[in-house]
Amino acid sequence: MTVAINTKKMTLVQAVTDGLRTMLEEDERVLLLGEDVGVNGGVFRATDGLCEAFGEERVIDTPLAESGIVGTSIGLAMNGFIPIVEIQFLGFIYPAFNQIMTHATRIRARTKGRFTVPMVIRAPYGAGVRAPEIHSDSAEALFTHMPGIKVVVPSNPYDAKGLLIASIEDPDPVLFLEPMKIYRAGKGEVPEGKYTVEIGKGNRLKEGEDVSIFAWGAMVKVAMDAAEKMEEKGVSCDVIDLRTLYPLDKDIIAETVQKTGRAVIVHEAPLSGGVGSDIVSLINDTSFLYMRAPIERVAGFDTPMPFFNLEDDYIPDSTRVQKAIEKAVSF
Amino acid sequence: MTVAINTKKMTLVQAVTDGLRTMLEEDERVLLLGEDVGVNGGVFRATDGLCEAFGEERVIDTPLAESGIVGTSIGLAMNGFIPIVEIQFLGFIYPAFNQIMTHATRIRARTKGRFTVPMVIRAPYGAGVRAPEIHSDSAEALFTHMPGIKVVVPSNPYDAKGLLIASIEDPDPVLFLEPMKIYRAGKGEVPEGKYTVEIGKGNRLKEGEDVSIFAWGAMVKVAMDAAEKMEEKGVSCDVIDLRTLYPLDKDIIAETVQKTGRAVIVHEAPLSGGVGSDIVSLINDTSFLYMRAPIERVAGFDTPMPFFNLEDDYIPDSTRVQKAIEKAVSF
Amino acid sequence: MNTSIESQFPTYQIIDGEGNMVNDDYKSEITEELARKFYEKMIFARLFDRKGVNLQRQGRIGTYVPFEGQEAAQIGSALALEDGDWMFPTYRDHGATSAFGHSLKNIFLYWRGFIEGCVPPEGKNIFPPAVPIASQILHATGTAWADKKKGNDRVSLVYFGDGATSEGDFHEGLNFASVFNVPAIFFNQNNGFAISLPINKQMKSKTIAQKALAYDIPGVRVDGNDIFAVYFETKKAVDRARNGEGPSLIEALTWRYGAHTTTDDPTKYRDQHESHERREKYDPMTRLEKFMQKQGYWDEEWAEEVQKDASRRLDEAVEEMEKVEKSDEAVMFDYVFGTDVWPVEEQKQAFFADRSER
Amino acid sequence: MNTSIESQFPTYQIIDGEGNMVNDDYKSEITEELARKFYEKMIFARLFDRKGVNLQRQGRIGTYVPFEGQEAAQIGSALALEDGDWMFPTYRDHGATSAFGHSLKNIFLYWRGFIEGCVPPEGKNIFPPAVPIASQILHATGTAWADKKKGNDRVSLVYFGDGATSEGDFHEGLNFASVFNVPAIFFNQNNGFAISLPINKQMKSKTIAQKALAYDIPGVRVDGNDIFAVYFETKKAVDRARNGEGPSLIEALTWRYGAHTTTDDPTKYRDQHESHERREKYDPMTRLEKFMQKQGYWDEEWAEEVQKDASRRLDEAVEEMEKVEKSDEAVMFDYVFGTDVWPVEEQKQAFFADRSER
Ligand SMILES: Cc1ncc(C[n+]2csc(CCOP(=O)(O)OP(=O)(O)O)c2C)c(N)n1
Ligand SMILES: Cc1ncc(C[n+]2csc(CCOP(=O)(O)OP(=O)(O)O)c2C)c(N)n1
Ligand SMILES: [Mg+2]
Ligand SMILES: [Mg+2]
Repeated sequence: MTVAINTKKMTLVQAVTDGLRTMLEEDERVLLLGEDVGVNGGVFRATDGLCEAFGEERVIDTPLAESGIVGTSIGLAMNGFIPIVEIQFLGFIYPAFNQIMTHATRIRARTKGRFTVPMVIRAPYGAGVRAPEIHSDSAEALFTHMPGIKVVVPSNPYDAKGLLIASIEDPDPVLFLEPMKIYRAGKGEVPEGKYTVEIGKGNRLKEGEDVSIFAWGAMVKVAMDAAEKMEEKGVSCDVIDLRTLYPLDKDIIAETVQKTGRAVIVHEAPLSGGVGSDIVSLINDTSFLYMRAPIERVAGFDTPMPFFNLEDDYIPDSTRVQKAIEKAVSF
Repeated sequence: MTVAINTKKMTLVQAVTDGLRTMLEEDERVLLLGEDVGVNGGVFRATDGLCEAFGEERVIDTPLAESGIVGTSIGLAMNGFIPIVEIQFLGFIYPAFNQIMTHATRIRARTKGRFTVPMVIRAPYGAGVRAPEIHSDSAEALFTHMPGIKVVVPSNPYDAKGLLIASIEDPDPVLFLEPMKIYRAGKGEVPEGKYTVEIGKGNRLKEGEDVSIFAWGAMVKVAMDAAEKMEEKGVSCDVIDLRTLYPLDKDIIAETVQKTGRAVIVHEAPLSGGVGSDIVSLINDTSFLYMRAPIERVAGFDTPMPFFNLEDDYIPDSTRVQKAIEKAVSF
Repeated sequence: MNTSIESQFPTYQIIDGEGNMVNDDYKSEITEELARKFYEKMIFARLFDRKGVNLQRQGRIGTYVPFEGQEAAQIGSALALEDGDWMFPTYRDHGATSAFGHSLKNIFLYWRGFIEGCVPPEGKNIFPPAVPIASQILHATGTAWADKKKGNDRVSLVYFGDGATSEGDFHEGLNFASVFNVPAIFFNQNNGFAISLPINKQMKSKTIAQKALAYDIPGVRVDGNDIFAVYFETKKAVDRARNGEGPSLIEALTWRYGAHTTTDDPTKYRDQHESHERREKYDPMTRLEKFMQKQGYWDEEWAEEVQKDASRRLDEAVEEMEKVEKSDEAVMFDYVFGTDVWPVEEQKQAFFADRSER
Repeated sequence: MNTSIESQFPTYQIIDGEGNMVNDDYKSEITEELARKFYEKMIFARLFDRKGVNLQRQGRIGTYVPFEGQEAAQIGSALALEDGDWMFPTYRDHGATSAFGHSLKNIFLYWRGFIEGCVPPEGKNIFPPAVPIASQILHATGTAWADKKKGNDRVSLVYFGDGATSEGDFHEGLNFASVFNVPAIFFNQNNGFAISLPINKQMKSKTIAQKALAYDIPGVRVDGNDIFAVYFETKKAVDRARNGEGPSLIEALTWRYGAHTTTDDPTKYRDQHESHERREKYDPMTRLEKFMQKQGYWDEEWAEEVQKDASRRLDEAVEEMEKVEKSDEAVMFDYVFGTDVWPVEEQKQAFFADRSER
């Protein structure tokens, strides 16, 4: 049986808006909260039109206080609502760190499930839009080390909507990171209405035999570009968009490296302590005997994200990834 | 030429006090700040007697506000002082996360060195003293992923004083983690006066051939115990106390695993995203061809530190480490 | 102008230290029945607290946080709530939580290191004790906001200490509550110390109540050792909240006689003499007794009965608590997520495999 | 009692919208020389700002944050400081920083994405623009505290907006400053909006000045478009701080005519009509001009000269800025630590090795 599903072409940020709208319609417990998310529709327009459509009781402009936003949303979540919180840029999540680390993520565990915090924290993240300082942080690894929260990063419009809806329906806190560099980098087909993309599952974007490439968010495009260039040189790449950073898709990671015996991981965050190291560990745990070369990590540097005239020097680019692939295959 | 150095037997926490006292005497720019560090001498007595000795202008009881303590200390540091901040327990550092992540660690980089933040943040950390919730967190990996700060963890009185003094003399922020489980677990010889232990250097505690064991803080004892038990079974262990978690001692890590071809890493923090993964990555980067078995990580679980009746179940113990060693050597 | 701000926040009192009724605001509502109810709950709380300290001394529980001296503040405010309302205690508020219907066994289990200490009886909206200071103020603002959105008349009351007012979350919570006009009661127990820090080093303002001015919400100061003052002022705030008139800040002046926790030594930072004096002059129990005696409400036999009953219930709770030897280790893993998450599942399996081999 | 709290904080004004002196408090100090100095700095700031907006439109710099309308608040306060004092600006305070001696080239470079934008000229204690809202309030408290400890008479002045008052750091900063009685001036530019959020959704209190009551420090409200009011009230606070009398909070009522940043569209959230009206009625430049005219201080030729000079200096700065094509990539690595740290060094080497191969 085939079901006709209507789709629309939209950008990643439009897909986010569409996902929010779908769930605001679907479930009256859903609330949006954040700075400038209401009348203004968000600084990236991710909540454009939603306040008009659903009213100020459901799409809420809050005072400028991240701990306040997350902390009060914890209360809302414990008492019957599903708050979707927007942190204006991921670099402004740090004032809310205590509320996330000691409460949002622990309340279920602390109370044997008596109180729970179904909540999504959305935040644009990463560099590449010539933004001022602190606006371009890639801090996902701070949250993958935090028990009790899932971390999700879409790389295209379809996944953005499907993963967002899955995150809203998840019974626990989910950090939903939106790569702002690709917010409007082309459109993709997005189904109307409600659908989900499963949290915790990676996505094979390209089938290949020689080397496995792992990326997420805005780095997926960079990885794909490098893979295509390397194909021209006769290197066949298996490209995995991880999509969820906690829990990682262990199966797809093991499966691909056991096939290729080689791996390159690409991320924008600083190398040390990055999610890349966790992937290396998983490969070590699952596939030691299969590996034919050291795993290459292409990442940001152990430095703060530089001022934007240097951001292109900081962000991994296709050339760096190609070199890493070459290194891996020529080991 | 030999120099006679007077030493005294003291506990780890006494060594911390001694280090603080030494530097308060040595350098009038040094200040201590924190909750209950003054008249009360700190909840663990780490600052005992210092307020009496150096006065309230130098050993300062602050209001109960971690962001306030770190944030104002940044100002003090930029304007000529060397603040040593005590966070009462590492689990209470999160309210100060924004000040550490976006300011303390970035001010040198942001201003090309025009302003700097020589500052030490001390915090008791880890489980094992039957403390209430949140008091037993091991959150070191949140800071090893933060460009601009060093992370230091002593495991014995001698190192505690020497590393603390090195941290105070370091021109940049240092997070100095004090494993509270071993604050008073036996005494060691500690030289009088000023000496330093170099930041960034691990310490080989036991020489061995079959497997390398890495640990820090309170886990060093656990690792040593397991190593000794395994020696009895004929497995020879090279035990490394890493002492600094950022920057890791790459040389000693590479050197030992290239000798043994096997590694076991022990830490108390949750497995995923832990510093263990970074060590795995370093081994991958430096010693791929030497490894004869997958690296074993013995760590806390991906769960919040449980209530204390279960804390011994959470913390890696000698048996778990022994099993990991067996697994590594029998691979 | 600023210098006399505290004169706008006089300390509200109904019964003075000698048990005299110093104002008639609630005269008709102050009945023998009410006084007896207060007494029952307060003496229970006091005995509870002494039991807690003793259990710790005997090594039957871990660190314990005593509240003797703060019974009137806790009981008076707790009794102003109704079932279905939300309570957010600190680690020092077992007087309040037990009066509001928490399980005694579970409260003791908290200090014995068991997660069950965080779980209130079904139907009771009592949050686990807040450990990170002031963080719970935001949660209470959130639950109050939720109830407002649902259109019911539940309120949320949150406890916090004088030290907690220095944290950013105190500020953000009161501002959110004020802006969204939520039914929250911010109940401050000003016991003069945050561990070793006296209040005059915590803040320069002479009152905590005046901090309400920053948010344009009502702020009052009450004698926290006068259970009538506490009860009726809290009730007023609760009623206002129920009627959609928004949040309030209440500062209850009180004192802890004991240590900050059982691991703390108060002689290091405060003159214990003052504690003794305060007990003599202002003790909330003594004051209530004196008042009842003066009003002819006092009945020695009844009081003994009440105390006996309290002791019996406490002994039972302790017995129940001590039956709990060890948690099932599975609780470490089973409540991290509401769904299966493989690293947690895998670690759980590895854990039990290891245990079964030992 | 709470309801009239704002009446205790009237808006202080010296020159009204028509350029009339409405009070004589500082009559003798208001000289032609002072008025001219103000005019020079303010017109410079306005031209600076328009240059910034234009450069952004032409793609010669990135996002820019305009402040037109806030010149009196920024210049009046900045001129109350002395060399050696500390200034902590937000991203909107180039008027203040340039008046206080920052390098024009560097300020422009900030918006062109260069780290040099954070580096003030040698000897100028100007901190980089604070991006995380309110966080800089604590730094200013800290530098002020340091100067107090050193026993010198330097003060620290920190700028922040109406929105910033909601953050916990605002609260913690003012409390620390109050408790340790440090020479800090908390200078709030209340421009009525935090991006799109109007102040009545940011807080329920009618003034920001009244928040000083929570900390028992002086709080005043000034007409932020009246440079005389701003200057003399700031000077008063600065003098108090220098004399060891502690911190103050100043609320300067002002308005930004333009967008929040050049990427923002204010018509989405506010009636631009109000901006036009405000410009007509309250513009700080026009007001100063009118005042000077009424006092006979105005000289058309002089004013033209001043503007020409300003334009020339701005053009020079822009030219200088545009000479800077790209940072040396080494700056990414070289200032993370003051010592060699191998991962950074190794990454730097790998970076340049890669670059040299391209
Ligand atoms: C964020 C945070 N910082 C520090 C602590 C350690 N601590 C526990 S209780 C306490 C003092 C609290 O004082 P107060 O708010 O007056 O409450 P009281 O204990 O007097 O009831 C401190 C500093 C903590 N629990 N949380
Ligand atoms: C911690 C933090 N949260 C959010 C932001 C995003 N942001 C930048 S400016 C701004 C509004 C600030 O308003 P206000 O304090 O009134 O200053 P103004 O821009 O009006 O000068 C916001 C929300 C930020 N920079 N930092
Ligand atoms: Mg207290
Ligand atoms: Mg504003």
